[in-house]
Amino acid sequence: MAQYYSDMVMEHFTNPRNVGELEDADGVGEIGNAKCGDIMKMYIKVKDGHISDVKFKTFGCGSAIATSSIATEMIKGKTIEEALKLSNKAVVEALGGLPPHKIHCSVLAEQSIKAAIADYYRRQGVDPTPLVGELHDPDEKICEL
Amino acid sequence: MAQYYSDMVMEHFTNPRNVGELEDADGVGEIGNAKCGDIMKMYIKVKDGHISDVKFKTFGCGSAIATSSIATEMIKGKTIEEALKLSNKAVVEALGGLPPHKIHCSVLAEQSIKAAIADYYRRQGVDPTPLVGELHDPDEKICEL
Amino acid sequence: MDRFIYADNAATTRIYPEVLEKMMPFLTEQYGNPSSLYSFGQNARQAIDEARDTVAECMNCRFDEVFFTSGGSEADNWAIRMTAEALAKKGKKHIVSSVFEHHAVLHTLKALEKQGFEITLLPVYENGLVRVEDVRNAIRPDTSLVTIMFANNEIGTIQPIPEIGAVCREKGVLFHTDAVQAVGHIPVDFAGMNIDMLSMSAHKFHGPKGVGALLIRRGLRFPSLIEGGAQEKGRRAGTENTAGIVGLAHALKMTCSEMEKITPSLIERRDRLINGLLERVERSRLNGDPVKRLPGNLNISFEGVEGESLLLLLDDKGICASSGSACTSGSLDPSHVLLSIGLPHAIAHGSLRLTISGDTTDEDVDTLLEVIPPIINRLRSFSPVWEKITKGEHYE
Amino acid sequence: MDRFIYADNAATTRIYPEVLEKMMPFLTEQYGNPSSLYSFGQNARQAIDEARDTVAECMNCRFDEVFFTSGGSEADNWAIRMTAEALAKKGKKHIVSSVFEHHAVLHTLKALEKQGFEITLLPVYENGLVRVEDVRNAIRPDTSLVTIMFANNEIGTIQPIPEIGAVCREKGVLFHTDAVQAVGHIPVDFAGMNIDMLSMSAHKFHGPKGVGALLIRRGLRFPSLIEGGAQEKGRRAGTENTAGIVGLAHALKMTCSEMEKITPSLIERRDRLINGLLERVERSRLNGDPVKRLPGNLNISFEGVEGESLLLLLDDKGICASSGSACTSGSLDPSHVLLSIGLPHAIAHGSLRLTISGDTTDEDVDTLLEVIPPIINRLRSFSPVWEKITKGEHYE
Ligand SMILES: Cc1ncc(COP(=O)(O)O)c(C=O)c1O
Ligand SMILES: Cc1ncc(COP(=O)(O)O)c(C=O)c1O
Repeated sequence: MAQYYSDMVMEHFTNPRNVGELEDADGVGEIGNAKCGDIMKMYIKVKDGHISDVKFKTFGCGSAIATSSIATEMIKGKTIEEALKLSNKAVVEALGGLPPHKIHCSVLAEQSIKAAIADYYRRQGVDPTPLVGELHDPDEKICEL
Repeated sequence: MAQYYSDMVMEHFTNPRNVGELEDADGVGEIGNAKCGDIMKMYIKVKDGHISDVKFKTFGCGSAIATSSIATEMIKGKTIEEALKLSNKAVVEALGGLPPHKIHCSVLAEQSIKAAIADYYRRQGVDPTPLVGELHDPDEKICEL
Repeated sequence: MDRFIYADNAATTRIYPEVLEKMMPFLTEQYGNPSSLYSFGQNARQAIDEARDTVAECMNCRFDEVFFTSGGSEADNWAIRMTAEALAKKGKKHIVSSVFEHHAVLHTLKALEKQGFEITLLPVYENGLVRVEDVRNAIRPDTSLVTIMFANNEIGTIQPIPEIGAVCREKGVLFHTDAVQAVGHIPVDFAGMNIDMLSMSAHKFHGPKGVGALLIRRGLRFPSLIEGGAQEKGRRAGTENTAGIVGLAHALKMTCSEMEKITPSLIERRDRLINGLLERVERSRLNGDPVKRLPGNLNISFEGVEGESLLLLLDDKGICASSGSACTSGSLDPSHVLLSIGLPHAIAHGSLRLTISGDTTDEDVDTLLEVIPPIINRLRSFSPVWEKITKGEHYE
Repeated sequence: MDRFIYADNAATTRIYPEVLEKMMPFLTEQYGNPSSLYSFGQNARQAIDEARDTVAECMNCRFDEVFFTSGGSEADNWAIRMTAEALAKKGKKHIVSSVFEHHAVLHTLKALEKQGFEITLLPVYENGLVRVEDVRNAIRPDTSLVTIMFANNEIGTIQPIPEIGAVCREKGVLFHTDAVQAVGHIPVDFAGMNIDMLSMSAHKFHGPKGVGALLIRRGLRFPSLIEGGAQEKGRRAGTENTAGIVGLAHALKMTCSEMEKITPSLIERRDRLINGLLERVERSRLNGDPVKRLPGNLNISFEGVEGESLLLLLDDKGICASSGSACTSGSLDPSHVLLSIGLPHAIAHGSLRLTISGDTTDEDVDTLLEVIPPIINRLRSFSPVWEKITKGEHYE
């Protein structure tokens, strides 16, 4: 049977990893907008400068859910610095590609992780901007709010 | 097998009656134009005011040949007056109908018979016009000469 | 995959085997060109003539009002663009339509707008119905054409076509209806409904893809969209798709004759699905009028859920369905149809369209009612939107 | 009926059984809409993608240069009308074509002429060939498009396409070629022949009727002829005719790969027919260049005979053929193609086109050579035109 998405996307979509919330999260980030059909919310726990746990909630299409899932896998156990380096491209590659008009989902994943880390820094009393950079919501560009 | 023409047209086309010339014709009429793709030539012999024999030559499509054939059958043995009454409609009916843009073939048949009778009258020293009427070539209307 | 339930009959339908059987000779030994003089070509000509007669009989029109096309989109483009251009010469450059037409209509209108035409798109209100009075009020002295779809492809609402047609007749304005979703599913009467032009597409009623028809009222003349050979009385050029045309006609005949028989059970199953889903899934709503809708169509929005992911999970269970989610349209906005009935974007994204057919069984309905709610629950369980909803936060 | 000889392959061809076999899944169980998300729809999507790749490979173009249509006529109309309208906005309202194009081209040009476009139709001379220098001389600063057919459908002459394309490139003018009669019959190389747009039609190369393609050079943008859904990258709307598209691709693949093998014997049989008929029938002549012609095409005029009656008698013998006679075209003038090469009307009426294929056997050739001359003689025996000819009278 032919599929709209790659096997890897389908695998992460149908069996998403790290789904849910972290009640005692150290940082929470949300990117996207229900109006545009995409919201990603990332919860992280940080221990010794490492992402010790991560969970997500996503409202969105198959690729939004799959990118959230794989992105959490890619940062789990990593240092914050490593997590900040996760690019949307790396997410797309790890999924074996995405249809062109779904690339923004991978940007959502990257940005929502950054948003969670920014939140973590903020809770630590640290200005996140020099460390995390400007956050942006890809939906702002592609969807009329 | 479906056919473009009615059975009767096909019968008269494939087995045309009275084909050929009459060497000693009493009247010969020709209507049509090679440029327009239709010429009918009728030869009649007249005896005691009757069409004792008739033959035709036709250059043209299937319906032109079929109308010539059936028209000769319809006037053979008839009086000149009866032959003059042969209308193109009667020819079309006898053939079980013609496609709309082939109706002019039946007019050719009617007119070529009239032309042959006119020629007969002329040879008798009689002005044919009051008896036969104006002849007209349907091709003149439908084909740019 | 559990079982296969095809619940997307508004997207396309299976070709009935009897239809394919009628087509087969023209895909094999009877390949003659219908324009050819020899009997081998005339066999195809005869088949097309018979198909035209069949369509005329089923649609209550004359055989010389039937013009075969390559589908519904071509029929819509032809009718609208070419009557518009013809009437523009008489100074009539205004067209009335509705906001929730199919893109084959809306994009044609948009192209005309760029050429200087003026377009009025009527609202369809919460129930998804055009109001006859709105049509009347929209018609101006320079209106050339009114084009309103017979039944909507997403929410299945059936428009008051005879009444709109009557207003158009009264006002001396041409009336086209895109009946692609209606033909073969509900009674459509060309002569009896004041229609000047009507589009249909065979694959929506168990015929083949790539063939449709435009019905054009006798005496109504406007240019061809596809110029060339003398096919279709010189109004639609191109070697005739004999197999397709024969298939269209036979599919029309079959669906129109089975319609009366299957409609009641179709409606019953549709309503069991609607009620079952609305009952089982909280914060769900039916889109479009509950009664004035196609017997096989239901369209429900589930808050907090996005349509594409819903479709993928249904696919995983062997269920074919459709959604107005932006993600499935290739565009970035959710369905213009759902927005047109006033749905907020966030809710429009979470819509599910099921379009059932005579093939759909009671067991299929049971399965759908069993399978869909847990999928919704699962998606909601990790939906941040659902989280907001349950917390009573604003989220739209 | 003696035997069945189909010698009208320029009108249409039989679908190869292998082609139909590839189509069958999409006429039966694989009926999903290629635009649907679920795997059942994606199966059809994949088949169309593969078909597009196949076409790209056979035509030496890129897959994203292939746009499926409902046939050759639609492709011609789209390419010509829409580039013309797009370039008119830049003040370019002049189009160059030839006098003997197919009606799908000529009638489109006539419609454009009515809209204020200026059309130059180049002559094709006695041999039925457009001269490259004529194209060069006809191009003006306001010329938008040159459209010249690849091979003529009646007399089979093959035009100097790469050379015409080179002139167009040099002059910065778009070049479209109607290759409906060429594709699958002679080598056609989209990228290598300086072509911007190319029309083809599946039923001319053993594919199904009702499907074709327009190849459009990458980067070249102009409006759609059929607006609507996002199919064909938004450039040709309408639910895809999956079976037809798959059939087109497989037929193209088969004919292109068998071409090299069958062409020599096709030419041999064609020439045996030509020489045999010219020898056996006095006052007959070959129409169109004897060498620069399609391997399967011959077109001969027999003086004193009218084409339609000739076809009917051939039909009676089980032979399918074609003629440029007015009677067979539904029009009243003989073929504009035959007139364009300088044939007098009366002679054009008496033309016979035989178009053979790889199916045509040596025995078929023998039969044709046996059957045709006596039929000519019979028709001449009661032809008043023949009478005039034999008497040396003027008759044209
Ligand atoms: C040269 C040429 N162009 C265009 C066409 C039109 O193709 P179709 O009939 O498939 O639309 C034909 C055949 O009819 C043709 O021979
Ligand atoms: C209402 C409506 N109009 C037009 C069309 C276009 O029909 P087709 O895809 O056959 O061209 C469709 C279906 O796609 C439709 O649902």
